[in-house]
Amino acid sequence: QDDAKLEQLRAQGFARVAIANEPPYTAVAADGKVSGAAPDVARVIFQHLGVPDIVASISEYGAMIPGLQAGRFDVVTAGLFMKPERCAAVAYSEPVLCDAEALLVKKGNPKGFKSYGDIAKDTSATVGAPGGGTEEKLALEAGVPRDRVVVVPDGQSGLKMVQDGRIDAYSLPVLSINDLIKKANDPNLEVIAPVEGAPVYCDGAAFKKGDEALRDAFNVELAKLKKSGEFAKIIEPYGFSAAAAMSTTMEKLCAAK
Amino acid sequence: MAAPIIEIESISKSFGAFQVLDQLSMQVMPGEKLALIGPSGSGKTTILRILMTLERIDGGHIRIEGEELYHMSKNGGLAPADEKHLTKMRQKIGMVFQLFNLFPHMSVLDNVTLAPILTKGVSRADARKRAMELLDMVGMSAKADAMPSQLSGGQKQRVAIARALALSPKIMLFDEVTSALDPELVEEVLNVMRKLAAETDMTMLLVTHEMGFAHDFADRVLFFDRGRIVEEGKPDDIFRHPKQERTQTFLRKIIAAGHRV
Amino acid sequence: MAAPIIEIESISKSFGAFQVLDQLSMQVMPGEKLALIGPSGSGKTTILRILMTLERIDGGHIRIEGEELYHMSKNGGLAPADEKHLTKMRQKIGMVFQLFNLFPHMSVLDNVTLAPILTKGVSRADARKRAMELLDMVGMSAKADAMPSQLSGGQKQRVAIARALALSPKIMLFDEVTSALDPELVEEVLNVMRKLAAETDMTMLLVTHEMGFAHDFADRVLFFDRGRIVEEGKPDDIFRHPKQERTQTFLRKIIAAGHRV
Amino acid sequence: MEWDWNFVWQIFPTLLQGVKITIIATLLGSVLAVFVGLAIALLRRSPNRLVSTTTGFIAEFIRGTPLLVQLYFIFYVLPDIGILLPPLVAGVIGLGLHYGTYTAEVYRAGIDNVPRGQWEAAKACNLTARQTWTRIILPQAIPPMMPALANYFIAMFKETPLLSAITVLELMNQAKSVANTYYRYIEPITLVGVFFLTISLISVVVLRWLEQRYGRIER
Amino acid sequence: MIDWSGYLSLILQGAVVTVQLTVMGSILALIVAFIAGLGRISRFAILRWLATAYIEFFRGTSIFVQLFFAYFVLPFMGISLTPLQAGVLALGLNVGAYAAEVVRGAILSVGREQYEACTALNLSRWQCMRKVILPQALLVMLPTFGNNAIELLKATSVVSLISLADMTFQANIVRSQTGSTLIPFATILFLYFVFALLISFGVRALERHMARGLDGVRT
Ligand SMILES: Nc1ncnc2c1ncn2[C@@H]1O[C@H](COP(=O)(O)OP(=O)(O)OP(=O)(O)O)[C@@H](O)[C@H]1O
Ligand SMILES: Nc1ncnc2c1ncn2[C@@H]1O[C@H](COP(=O)(O)OP(=O)(O)OP(=O)(O)O)[C@@H](O)[C@H]1O
Ligand SMILES: [Mg+2]
Ligand SMILES: [Mg+2]
Repeated sequence: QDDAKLEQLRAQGFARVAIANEPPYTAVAADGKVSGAAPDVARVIFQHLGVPDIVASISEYGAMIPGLQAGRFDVVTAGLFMKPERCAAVAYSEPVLCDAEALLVKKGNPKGFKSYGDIAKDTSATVGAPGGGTEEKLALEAGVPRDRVVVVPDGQSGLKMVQDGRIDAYSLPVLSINDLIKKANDPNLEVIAPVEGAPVYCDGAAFKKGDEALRDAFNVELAKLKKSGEFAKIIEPYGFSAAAAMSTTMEKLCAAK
Repeated sequence: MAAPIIEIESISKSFGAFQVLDQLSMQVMPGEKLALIGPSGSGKTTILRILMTLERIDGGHIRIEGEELYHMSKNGGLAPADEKHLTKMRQKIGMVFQLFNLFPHMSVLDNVTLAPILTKGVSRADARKRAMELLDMVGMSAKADAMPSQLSGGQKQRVAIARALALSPKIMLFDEVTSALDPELVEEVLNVMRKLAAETDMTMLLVTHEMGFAHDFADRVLFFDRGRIVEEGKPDDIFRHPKQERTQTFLRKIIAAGHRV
Repeated sequence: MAAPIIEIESISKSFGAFQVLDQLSMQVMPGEKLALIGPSGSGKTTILRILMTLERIDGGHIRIEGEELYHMSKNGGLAPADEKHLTKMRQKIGMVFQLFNLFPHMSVLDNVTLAPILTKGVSRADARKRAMELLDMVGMSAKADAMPSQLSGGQKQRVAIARALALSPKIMLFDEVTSALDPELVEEVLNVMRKLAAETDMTMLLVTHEMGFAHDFADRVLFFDRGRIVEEGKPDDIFRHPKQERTQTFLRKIIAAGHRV
Repeated sequence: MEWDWNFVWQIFPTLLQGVKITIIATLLGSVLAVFVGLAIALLRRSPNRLVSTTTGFIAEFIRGTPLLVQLYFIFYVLPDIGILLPPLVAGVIGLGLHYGTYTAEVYRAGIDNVPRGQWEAAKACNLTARQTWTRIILPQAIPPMMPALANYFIAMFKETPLLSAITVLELMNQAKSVANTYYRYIEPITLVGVFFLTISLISVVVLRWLEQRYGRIER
Repeated sequence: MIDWSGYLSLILQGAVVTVQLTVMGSILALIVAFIAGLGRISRFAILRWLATAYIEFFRGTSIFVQLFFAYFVLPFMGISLTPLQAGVLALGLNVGAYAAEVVRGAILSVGREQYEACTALNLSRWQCMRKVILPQALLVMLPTFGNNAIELLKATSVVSLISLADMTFQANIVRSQTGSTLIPFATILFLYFVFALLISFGVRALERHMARGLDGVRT
């Protein structure tokens, strides 16, 4: 069943999506073209829905939900993991990309971190994470005090800060960290993945509350995609597992603790 | 005898607690050339500024050609003058300032034509023609296209006189028009004023420290002190045989300082 | 006849392309009172400023009491003067400016005592005593604790004179010290200078437009035009019987403008 | 989405933490700017042409480019040449350098505004260069500078949110962090605005006072 | 192999946005500066009051707060602006508040005697303002306007915080794509400086053009 919002998107010919420029979830190429697993999936689904194109604006994670509420984008496709509080703030689609958490540390893991709890215990350790991201919350929940969780504006800054010894660990999803370290090509760094005790998260396309009809239409096309195997073709080259996304549901993830 | 062109009737003026003019009255006849002299701070400039409506009075009446300056009749009574009334009255009066006050961003010619074009609706061509006549009269027609910054003080002041004349006022006010000039340049300005006095029948009020010029120029001299007229009379009487003690002291000091009387 | 206290030997001075002084020479005797007159821009101020070392010369020599001002002997030859030499020479010279140049952030007394304490190492108490004498002399001792902003122009100038005297210079330079004053205030400053001339044997150089005062005050008058001495002589000769055409024109203009000679 | 007072009280203590950092950064930055500005002003007056023009160029460059980019530079590029500064120190250096180029102009104008006659009177009184500076010029030049200097310190204060780009948890960063945690922007940002406005209005009063007290020297 | 020419073109795209913001922001700032500056010296108390409120508000709250407000809070009041509009609005109104004080100061710097000459020539208030006062005040304003425009140029870098793809923002993208911090930031520092130089040369040329034959207007 078509709703007014979808009609409007079809009429204007594009959907506005928020992305974060965090490969492999989302990326901006040298020619300015938007790619990454999440926007690629969204682009195909919107095409199936009769909306020919997506227009991306890059945003901080923290600004995405307020921006969605303020009507600045139609949907967030950025690897914004589903969490109960977020599910309360936005309308999520079914899962798209799943990933575990990782820590980026100096070679040899000098402080021996395995979990966020280890960081909390070492009173001199600092951890960097994107502001408003899942990792920041996980660290805080594990008992790392606020002043030892450094809000880092972007992945490249986080990597640089580990290299420079400004922070002892930088936390992002596994695939993001892998992408960073591949680019940096620095033998003095090491990845701890997955972080013990941290759940596996999945993201979904996030819609504004009230746009549930659009979300439902999106879900129908997403399910078709998953079934046809096209879904796996899009996301697996980026390193994501299609099976992981198909093994769980939005309802489960939003209900989790 | 004709009616006075200016009647000042017990006007008062204070700046804060300081009373500059106290119940001052005086009259000026049409065509009269009046010199106002007196020590610094005695209120001479203030009188001219009040006549030019640059300061308001606290009390009293001023009539120009029988018409109230600061009041207008309204519903049978007198009301404070509004901007429109003042604009009408200002047409009769022109003023030349000590520091010339030319508009520095306009050529000499534009300085002289601006007001006639804007306030009297004179056409640009007519305004220019009349301006060139006036500049010729003050000996400045050769500099019509110069900017004020390119002129000497004496030249600036002569342009300022032409500018005031361009509105053809019936009354001209001159406030120490030579005291900012180098001594060598004073004469050229005084010459223009002599010519003006001789060739027109404008009423002129002159504040000056040039006693020699005041003597030759004026029909009548008023000596001010602390906002009051201490003595008045023909130039010869005031300068040669001052009656009041205060006038005598003043003139003695001025003469000692090297001014000719 | 004694040796001259100031010897100026063919000095030149240009500002950019404009030559103000051209091969000027003159001499001043100890105790002489010299008046420098002439039209605006003729270089009078420039000469005083050069003597006070506020401007450098382009060429020529100046000797004060036989000692070179802008040169000093070094290894048998003459070298350009360094700051130390200039400081030594400046002790002989004081200057009073047209715009007083009092230090606005100091009381009258501090203005007068500052230089003796700093440059001559006089004790604070001695400096104050001497300053009060000088302020008394110029009639300003009652205002010793006032700030300059509380004084009238004439009062400021009298303090400035006391300040210059406090260093007991042998030569005093006065640059139009009354021309920024209201006419009524001129006399009080001239009186101080008359007293100074009568009571001390200081050498004085005076630039002025007050021809009457120059006449009474000076032993000798120099008439300048375009950086050259056009005429010099006793005051009576210069003012009553000027020989040069240029001098005559100048004096005629000044007189016409109302100045007594 | 409407205003929620409970939420305001909940986030208030966190924001106060940010206020503390903001104020510390401004104060330290101001002190640094005072000295950097003096150094620039003096070097620009140097008789050595190379020194004066080089200083002039560097100052112009710093003044003509955004503080934000300079902060990135200090924080992320300098470690490559072995200079590793803690975030707050890097921020204070950035603020001090940037605003030092402004205070240098204030010094210059203040000194130029002392009339030439004062230099000449000092010479006629035979004072040395040092005496002229300390007794005559600076006492007249400094008081009128106070309002202009204060003005720049207030401007600096309002630019401290830039420090969030180099992970300093000042007021704006705290507010964003709070906003990200609860997905509510209105309250934190409004509180930040109210805070800046309050400080600014107070500083307007202080500025007026400074202007009256020091703004002009009566001559 | 890193595709530097591609990244350079990304930065140049950002430069276009920066220039757009600067130009449109400056125009808006100029317009509101004259309205508020004249309002500030108006005869009518209500206009004075409104102008003062505007000026103090926008000078008092930080540009960041204004940007976040325009971008995130205005939509809740039913005003939804594109990021570019929000950027221009916040920058223009912010710098306009500073420039309004320049307008006011320049008008007041024209001596009282010029107003008196107007009265003596019987010009109306508006004629006097338009023909006599403003032409002189404009020349006084111009250099400070130039500085304001450079401040605005520098302030555009903060719009990257509301995800407007200006030069600083694109430099950050390039940085995260290539892992190099030095090259993108050195490039944009250079570009910002060139833009600032262009502005000051432009203003100076304009000033010379307007000041022809007019020495002595500025004192
Ligand atoms: N706007 C003003 N505010 C306060 N006091 C003023 C103002 N204008 C003039 N006065 C004071 O009023 C008195 C008279 O001033 P006025 O200028 O009329 O004197 P004057 O006779 O023209 O003196 P002068 O010969 O010095 O020009 C002076 O004491 C002056 O200080
Ligand atoms: N610093 C300077 N730079 C350029 N020109 C100067 C400077 N000082 C003086 N002059 C020029 O040198 C000439 C002589 O100046 P000076 O002040 O000595 O004249 P003066 O005889 O004192 O004139 P006045 O009677 O007007 O004081 C003038 O034309 C003046 O413009
Ligand atoms: Mg007067
Ligand atoms: Mg001179």
